[in-house]
Amino acid sequence: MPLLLPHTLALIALLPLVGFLLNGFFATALGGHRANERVAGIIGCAFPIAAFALTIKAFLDLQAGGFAPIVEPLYRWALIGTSSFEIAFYFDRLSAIMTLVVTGVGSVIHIYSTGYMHDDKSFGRFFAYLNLFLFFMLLLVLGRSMLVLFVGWEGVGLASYLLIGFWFDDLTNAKAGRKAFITNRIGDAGFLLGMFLLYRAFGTLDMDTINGAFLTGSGAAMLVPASLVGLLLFIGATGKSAQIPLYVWLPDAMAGPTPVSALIHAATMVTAGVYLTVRMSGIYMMAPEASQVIAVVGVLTAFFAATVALVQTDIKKVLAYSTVSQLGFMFLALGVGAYGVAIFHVVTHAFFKACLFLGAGSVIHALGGEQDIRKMGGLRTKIPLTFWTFAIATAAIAGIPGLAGFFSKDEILWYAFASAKGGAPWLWGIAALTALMTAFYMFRLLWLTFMGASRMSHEVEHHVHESPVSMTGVLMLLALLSAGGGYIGIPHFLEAQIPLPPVVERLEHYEHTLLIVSIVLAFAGLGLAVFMFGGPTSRPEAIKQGLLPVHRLLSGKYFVDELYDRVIVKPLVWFSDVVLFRGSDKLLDGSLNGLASLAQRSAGLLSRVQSGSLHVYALMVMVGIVGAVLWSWRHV
Amino acid sequence: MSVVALISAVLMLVTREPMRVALALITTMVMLGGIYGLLGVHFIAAFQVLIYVGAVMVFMVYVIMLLEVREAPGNTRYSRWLVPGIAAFAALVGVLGISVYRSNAEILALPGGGAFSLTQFSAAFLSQYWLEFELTSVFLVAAIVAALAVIKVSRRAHG
Amino acid sequence: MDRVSLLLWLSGALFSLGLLGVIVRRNALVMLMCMELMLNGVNLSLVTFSQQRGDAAGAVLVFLVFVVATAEIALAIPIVLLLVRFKRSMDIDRFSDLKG
Amino acid sequence: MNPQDALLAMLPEHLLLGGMVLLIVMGIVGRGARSALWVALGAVVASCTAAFWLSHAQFSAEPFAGQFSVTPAVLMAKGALLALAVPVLLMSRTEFSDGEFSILLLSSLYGLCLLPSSDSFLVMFLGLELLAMPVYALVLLAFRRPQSAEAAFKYLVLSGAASATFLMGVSLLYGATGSMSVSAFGPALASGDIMTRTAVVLVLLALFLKAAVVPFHAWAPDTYEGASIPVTAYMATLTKGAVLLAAVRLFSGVNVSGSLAQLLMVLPLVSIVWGNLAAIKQHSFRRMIAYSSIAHAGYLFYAFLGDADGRLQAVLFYVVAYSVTNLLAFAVLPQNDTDDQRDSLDALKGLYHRNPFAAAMIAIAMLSLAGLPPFPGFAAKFLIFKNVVAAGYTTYAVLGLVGSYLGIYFYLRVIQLLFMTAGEAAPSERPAGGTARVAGVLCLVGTLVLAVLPGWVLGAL
Amino acid sequence: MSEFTMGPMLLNLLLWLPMVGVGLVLLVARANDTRSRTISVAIMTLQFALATMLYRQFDATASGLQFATHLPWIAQWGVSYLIGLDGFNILLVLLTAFLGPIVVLGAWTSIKKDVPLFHVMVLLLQFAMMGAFVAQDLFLFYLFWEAMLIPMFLIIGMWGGARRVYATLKFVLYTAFGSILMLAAVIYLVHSLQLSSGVMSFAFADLYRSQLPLSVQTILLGAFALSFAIKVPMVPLHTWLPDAHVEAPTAGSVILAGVLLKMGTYGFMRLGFPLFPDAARAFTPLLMTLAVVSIVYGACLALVQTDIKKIIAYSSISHLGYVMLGLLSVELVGIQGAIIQMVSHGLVAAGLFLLVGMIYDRCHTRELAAYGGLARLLPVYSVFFMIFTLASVGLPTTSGFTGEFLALMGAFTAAWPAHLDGNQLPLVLAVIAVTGVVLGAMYMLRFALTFLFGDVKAPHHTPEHPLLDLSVREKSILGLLVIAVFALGLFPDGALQKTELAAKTYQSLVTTSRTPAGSPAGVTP
Repeated sequence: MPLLLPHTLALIALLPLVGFLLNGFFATALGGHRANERVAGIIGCAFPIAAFALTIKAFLDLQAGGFAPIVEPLYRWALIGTSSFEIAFYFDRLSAIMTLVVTGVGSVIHIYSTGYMHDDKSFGRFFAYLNLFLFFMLLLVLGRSMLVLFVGWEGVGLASYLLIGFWFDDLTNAKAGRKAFITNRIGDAGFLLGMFLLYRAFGTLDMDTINGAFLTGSGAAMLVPASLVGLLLFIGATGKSAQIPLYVWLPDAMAGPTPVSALIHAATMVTAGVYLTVRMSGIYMMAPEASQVIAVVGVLTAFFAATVALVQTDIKKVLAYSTVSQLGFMFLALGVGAYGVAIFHVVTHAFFKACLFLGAGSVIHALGGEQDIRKMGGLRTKIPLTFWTFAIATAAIAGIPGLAGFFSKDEILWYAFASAKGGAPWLWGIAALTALMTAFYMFRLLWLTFMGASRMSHEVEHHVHESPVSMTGVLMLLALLSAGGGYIGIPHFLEAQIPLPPVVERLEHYEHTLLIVSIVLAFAGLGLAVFMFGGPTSRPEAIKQGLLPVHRLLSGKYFVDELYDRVIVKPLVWFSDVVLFRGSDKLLDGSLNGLASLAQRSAGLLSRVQSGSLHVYALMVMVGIVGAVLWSWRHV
Repeated sequence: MSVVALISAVLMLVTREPMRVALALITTMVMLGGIYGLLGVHFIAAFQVLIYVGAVMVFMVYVIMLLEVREAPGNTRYSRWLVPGIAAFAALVGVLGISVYRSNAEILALPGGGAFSLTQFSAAFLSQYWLEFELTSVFLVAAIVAALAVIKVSRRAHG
Repeated sequence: MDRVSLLLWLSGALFSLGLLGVIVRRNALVMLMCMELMLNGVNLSLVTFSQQRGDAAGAVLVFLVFVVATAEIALAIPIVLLLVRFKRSMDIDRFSDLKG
Repeated sequence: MNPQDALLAMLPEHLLLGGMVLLIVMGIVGRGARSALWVALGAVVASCTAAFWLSHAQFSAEPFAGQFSVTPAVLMAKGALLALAVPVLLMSRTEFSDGEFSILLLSSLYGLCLLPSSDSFLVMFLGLELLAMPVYALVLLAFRRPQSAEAAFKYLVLSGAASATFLMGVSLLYGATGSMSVSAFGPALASGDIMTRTAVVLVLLALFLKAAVVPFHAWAPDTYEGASIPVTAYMATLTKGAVLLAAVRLFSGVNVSGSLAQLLMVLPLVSIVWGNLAAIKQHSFRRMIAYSSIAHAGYLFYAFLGDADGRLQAVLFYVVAYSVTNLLAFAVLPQNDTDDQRDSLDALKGLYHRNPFAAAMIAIAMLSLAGLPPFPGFAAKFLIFKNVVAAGYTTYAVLGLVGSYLGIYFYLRVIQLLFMTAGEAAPSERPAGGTARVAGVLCLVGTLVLAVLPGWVLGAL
Repeated sequence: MSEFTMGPMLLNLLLWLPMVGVGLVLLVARANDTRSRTISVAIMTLQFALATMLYRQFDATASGLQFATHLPWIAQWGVSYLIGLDGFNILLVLLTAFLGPIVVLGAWTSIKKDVPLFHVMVLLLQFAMMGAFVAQDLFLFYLFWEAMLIPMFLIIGMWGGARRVYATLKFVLYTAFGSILMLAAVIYLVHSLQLSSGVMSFAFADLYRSQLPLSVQTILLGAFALSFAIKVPMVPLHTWLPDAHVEAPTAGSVILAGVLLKMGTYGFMRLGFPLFPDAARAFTPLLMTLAVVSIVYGACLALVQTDIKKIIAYSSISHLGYVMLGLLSVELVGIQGAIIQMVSHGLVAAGLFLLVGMIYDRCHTRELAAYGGLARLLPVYSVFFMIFTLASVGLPTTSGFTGEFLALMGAFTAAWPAHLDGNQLPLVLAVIAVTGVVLGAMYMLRFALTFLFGDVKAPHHTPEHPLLDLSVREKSILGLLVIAVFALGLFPDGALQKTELAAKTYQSLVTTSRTPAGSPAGVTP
């Protein structure tokens, strides 16, 4: 590979880090005054864009090399006994796609942010964090060894923690960030165990080696049950990618600035779990049970999240739950062995969900911070650019034919139905129903926000204005991608590396029927939404009254947060505080003090014996003599 | 004779007036002197009578007369520890007695009577034990100095 | 019971009586005399043995005891005088300031 | 018995005696109460050097057959103890102006010297009496408070009882073995005869009484508190050491076993625990030291469980280490007008801020007495318990160590008073007198030597 | 090879330098605060320079002692002045020397009374700790081990908080109890070595050859383990730690957490397990359980503390549990992880205690509830705080990750085969230990949340007299620590290579049975 710089991949990862350091230094040293907002913005955007450029170059190198994986060792982290932990980067078709998405979408969102975060008092800090996130995300997707991947894995968690709590003066934001971090940590614990298990078996953490070993079924791979490893890693994935039961942090994560939601909690970070599973597909191919679990969890997540999204009134919350739902789809695909398809959906989802979030951001920006869709409406005319891009993205996610979402989602449904590796009609059934709901709630969102009459208060309405070009431009670009992204044949691109699962023969002829069905479902959803929200407002109210308990359950998000709080958090704190701290700890301490006071008391006793009376002393002597002599006779 | 010694010794503890106690002690000592005499070590008996009765007890008696301290009337004779004391005393006597009685040292079986004369004694004393003789003198010197010191102190305390 | 044992009994008894005296009598002078009694008891046994043995060592020790006893009395008497001077009493129970 | 031997063998004693005589003459001539101290000091130093020199010259002789003999080891022991007497004399300067103190101290030292080299009970008896008798007077001598008389009386009566017990034992032993020689004691230990057994025990208990081992310790706290600083120092260190040397002399060459060994385990163990516990609540410094000395008597008698050949070394090393640090504490103790103030622990509150040197010295002394490394007290304890373990009494070694743990608290309490408690000086408080401070420095040097070069010291002993 | 002839001299210099400092302070700075500060910081820095020099010269490939000095000291007992460096102590020596100047600088302004004495004590403590690490002779080790108590006793007792006397007495009496039993064990061990082999020696190397029946090993290890477990401290012997930490002055806490606690784990690694391998194997289930209990227990308690110093104190208990876990795994990875975790905890806990001390100097309260929104008020302070928090949570790229990751990995790799053999306990424990990672995040982030975020709230902070952010001095010492933390997190390899041989030695010592032939425990499972 003559064109390859010695350390292109390292450079890709490190450029954002430089950006972070520079911005971080300025932000803390100079307190991030407006004066250097320009500087911060330029620094913040330049490095990601450069990274994107380099990625393209690396991709060309990869192509030039006939898509032979590029391995780029950096340095040895540790050598213990015979097993060495290398810091090395690995660039193949999969990581190429992910890197492109991350740097590409990342860059545009940076640009968007310069407009969105304008006049924020810690502008510099924001870009520092954003760059930090990119750095870790790139480590995650470029790492060769699970160690590097894990570094990125936890790193993005940190970045998301910092960014969710970015406006930390409001404690709820900080709390949301903490929730995200800790929930992720729970997943990471599983991830760690999986990693240890693999290390135990192979003495290394290089993922290509491990995959190969599992695929060829070589000796070491037999030491550990693939399903166990698969499940442990999947626990990690559920944390990062917001699957049942660990999805609870994602909706709260919306507390962060909207670009963050777009970049981290829609486009890139949350798909890390999917990436991990695909990366480790070697294991999952050997672990049908684990795959089954993944499929089920995925489809259930998709379904439940969609149901919750039906009734949300916060624009970002709707998008958040839809993200969870879409991630569910991806895991469904993974579960049935359609890894390429999952990645395909990752990409398309990155495009349209980013577009949706940024659009939402633009709306919020326009309304000066308002997020409640019940207080919106009729924005179509006021901010047309935002509207049109938003509409396209909505159509895409709803699966309107021809748009990006349509292709990827349709393939998922198809493999859920027909894959020889765990595909099943009932999976398809739930997934299809979910697709219907997706279309419905997305168009509901679109209608309530942009269509109909305005429900805004006057002064808000007065200030409404279209966002600056830095934002709208990005929106248009993303809208374009969400429209055309579906024509990139990612599954087939990846097939060379990760084959798609075979299809059960007797089901093959259903393919077109299902295609029709899913198209019908998409339009059904659209129609339903228009029917309900296009007409008089009394109509949704009536239905709501009709299904009140259901509505309460859904708007209460099945009360999962409350459940966790009651069942896990509160008991833990109570146990620590009452049982351990006030209980055993005090007990241990008390017993010691008891001994001490015992010594004190005995001291008092002894000094009372020393009564000062000569008689007593003499008596003691006499008794002592008698006793001693008698004792000494014992062996006579 | 030994019986008398014992009784008068007991009397020592029973009588209240220090003077009477002194007298009882003197009796005991004289009796012991007698015993020594019977045992045939006459010079020890002589020492006993001369030094103890002659010197020590006279001194003692003199002191008693010197300070005619009126003891508070009533039962101030015994300390609170009379009963345990007596118990321990009984035990001690028993212990010592048994250790003599149950012992099988040949000496107790010896006929004895191998009494030795003053000449033997003094010969031994001045040949074999003359170190002790010297040391005794040192000891007495020290004792005198000590006594003087104490008296000096009591004078200082007085004035 | 032969003579030696008897005398040893006696000496033991005198010794113990002396100690008992220290325990039960409250008069300082009486205590001193009781100490003398102890020493006398010891002397008795010493004399007995040395007479039994027919060798002078015991007697010499007795002699030393005389000397020591005398000296001790010579030293003890002034101390007692001192005590009496403070508390106008020879009752040893009054002298228990040092304790604890 | 050639006179030259007699002269050399008893050279230390002779020098002490010479000092006494000289002092008495000066006393009679009635001049030089000032210089009395220096004369005594000269005598002690001279006899100490003599002892060291003789022991260095490997001198050993038996001038009085069966009565008195010296060996290099014994001479070394004498020398060491005499050396310890130097600081005592130095610190006495502030308390005693007149000559009696010196004379009495010298005579007591004379008795001390007799003990380790006595071959017959007669000499040992005289030694014990000569050791103790002047101390009765000394207790009274610095007559600061009426309690001194009481203290002296208690000491006199109980140690009189001790002498009587000792004699009783001796006489029974004499009856059983027909010999007054100390060497008869060793075999008697093993004898099955009940009278012998009683005799041995009585002798042992008499030593316990003199060394203040529970339950024969009761005189010590009262007497120490009633006495004056230098005398307490003397009693706590040298007298105890001398008694222990006498015990070593008695047990020389014998490994104890059977019920005797049990006595030697149990009573010392009890006194370790007793002393360390009772010391916790004291308010008088001297009384606290008394209890600590009771505990230390316990450790010292532990040494008798060990093998015979290492015993003298262990005991002597312990006595030296313990005495040096003890004297260190006494030497730097600040002066006060009333004895109570000088003696009370409360007077030590916040001493560090008034007199850092004294505070530091006392702290070092306390830590060493507590047996915490790197101070000499630790090495000494280590040696003793090492011997005990080597003799196979591991359990008792552990118990003894745990007992010594109980002691740590009250030593630390003193340090806490010195450094961590706020307190203001009594109006009359003055730093210790010049000579006393010299004594302190001497002891400090000794402490450091023992701490840094224990190997060298052990080699010398 | 001149440096290898120089080496021993350098090591001795390194060890005795603090005593020189003590002498200097006593001579020229008895009454001069600033001068005493300067002297001790100069001495400490010099010592650190020496330590780094030795670290660089240390030959990772050479087995056995390096820069060793061996002089007979108490020949009668076979005690010798034997010091030297090897993989066991090299990192800890470096850590101790590194923290030295940081401690002094950290206490620059916060110690106001009796400054010279304070520095004397700190120097003495430094001497004792350094000695305990470099000692290669059991007697010498015990000497230093005990000698550490005294300066610490005074540091807490004289410059501590309100209940300082109680805390310091508790600390000393608690630790002294362990040491007493250890002393008994030492005596017995040496004695039995002499009986069996005729060698009268306290040198570790000789003691490693001692042959003892399992029963004896068990008792002796019990004594040693008690003493070490108190120092570590392992639950349930930990109750002295919170009090000591809370009452100690900042410098005291830093030394305590930074170095003193490592003594316990170092003791286990250097003496406890290698001296009595068979008993160690017998103890492993118990100790491993205790280690995991400590991890969880400490974390849970840290979760509910309202005193900011106590949070860190309990977190120490939790973190040292990982060290024990790694040591007990007897897997190379685990051992190496344990060593790194020791150093890492030294750095992180030191940093956190310094930070807490700095805020305490400004606001004079340790109540967590009294604070809030410091990130807005003291940005630089908060950045440092965040970094150390994350290091304590064990976030990758920080030293905390390296330690925890390797230690846990060791525990797990050791547990898996046991699980396959049907012994589930190690696996269960390893899994529980991993959950400690979550708990760690919970309590530290709770701390950070209330401390840094939300509405601005700080005692003694008024608009006209706002709290001052970190001074240059504070920034620089924290900066040093941060550099070390990241260095150990990103490039642990160098350090690991230095300790590799020691870890292997430990492994072989612990895994080979040393019961005298014929005794039942002779066969190793």
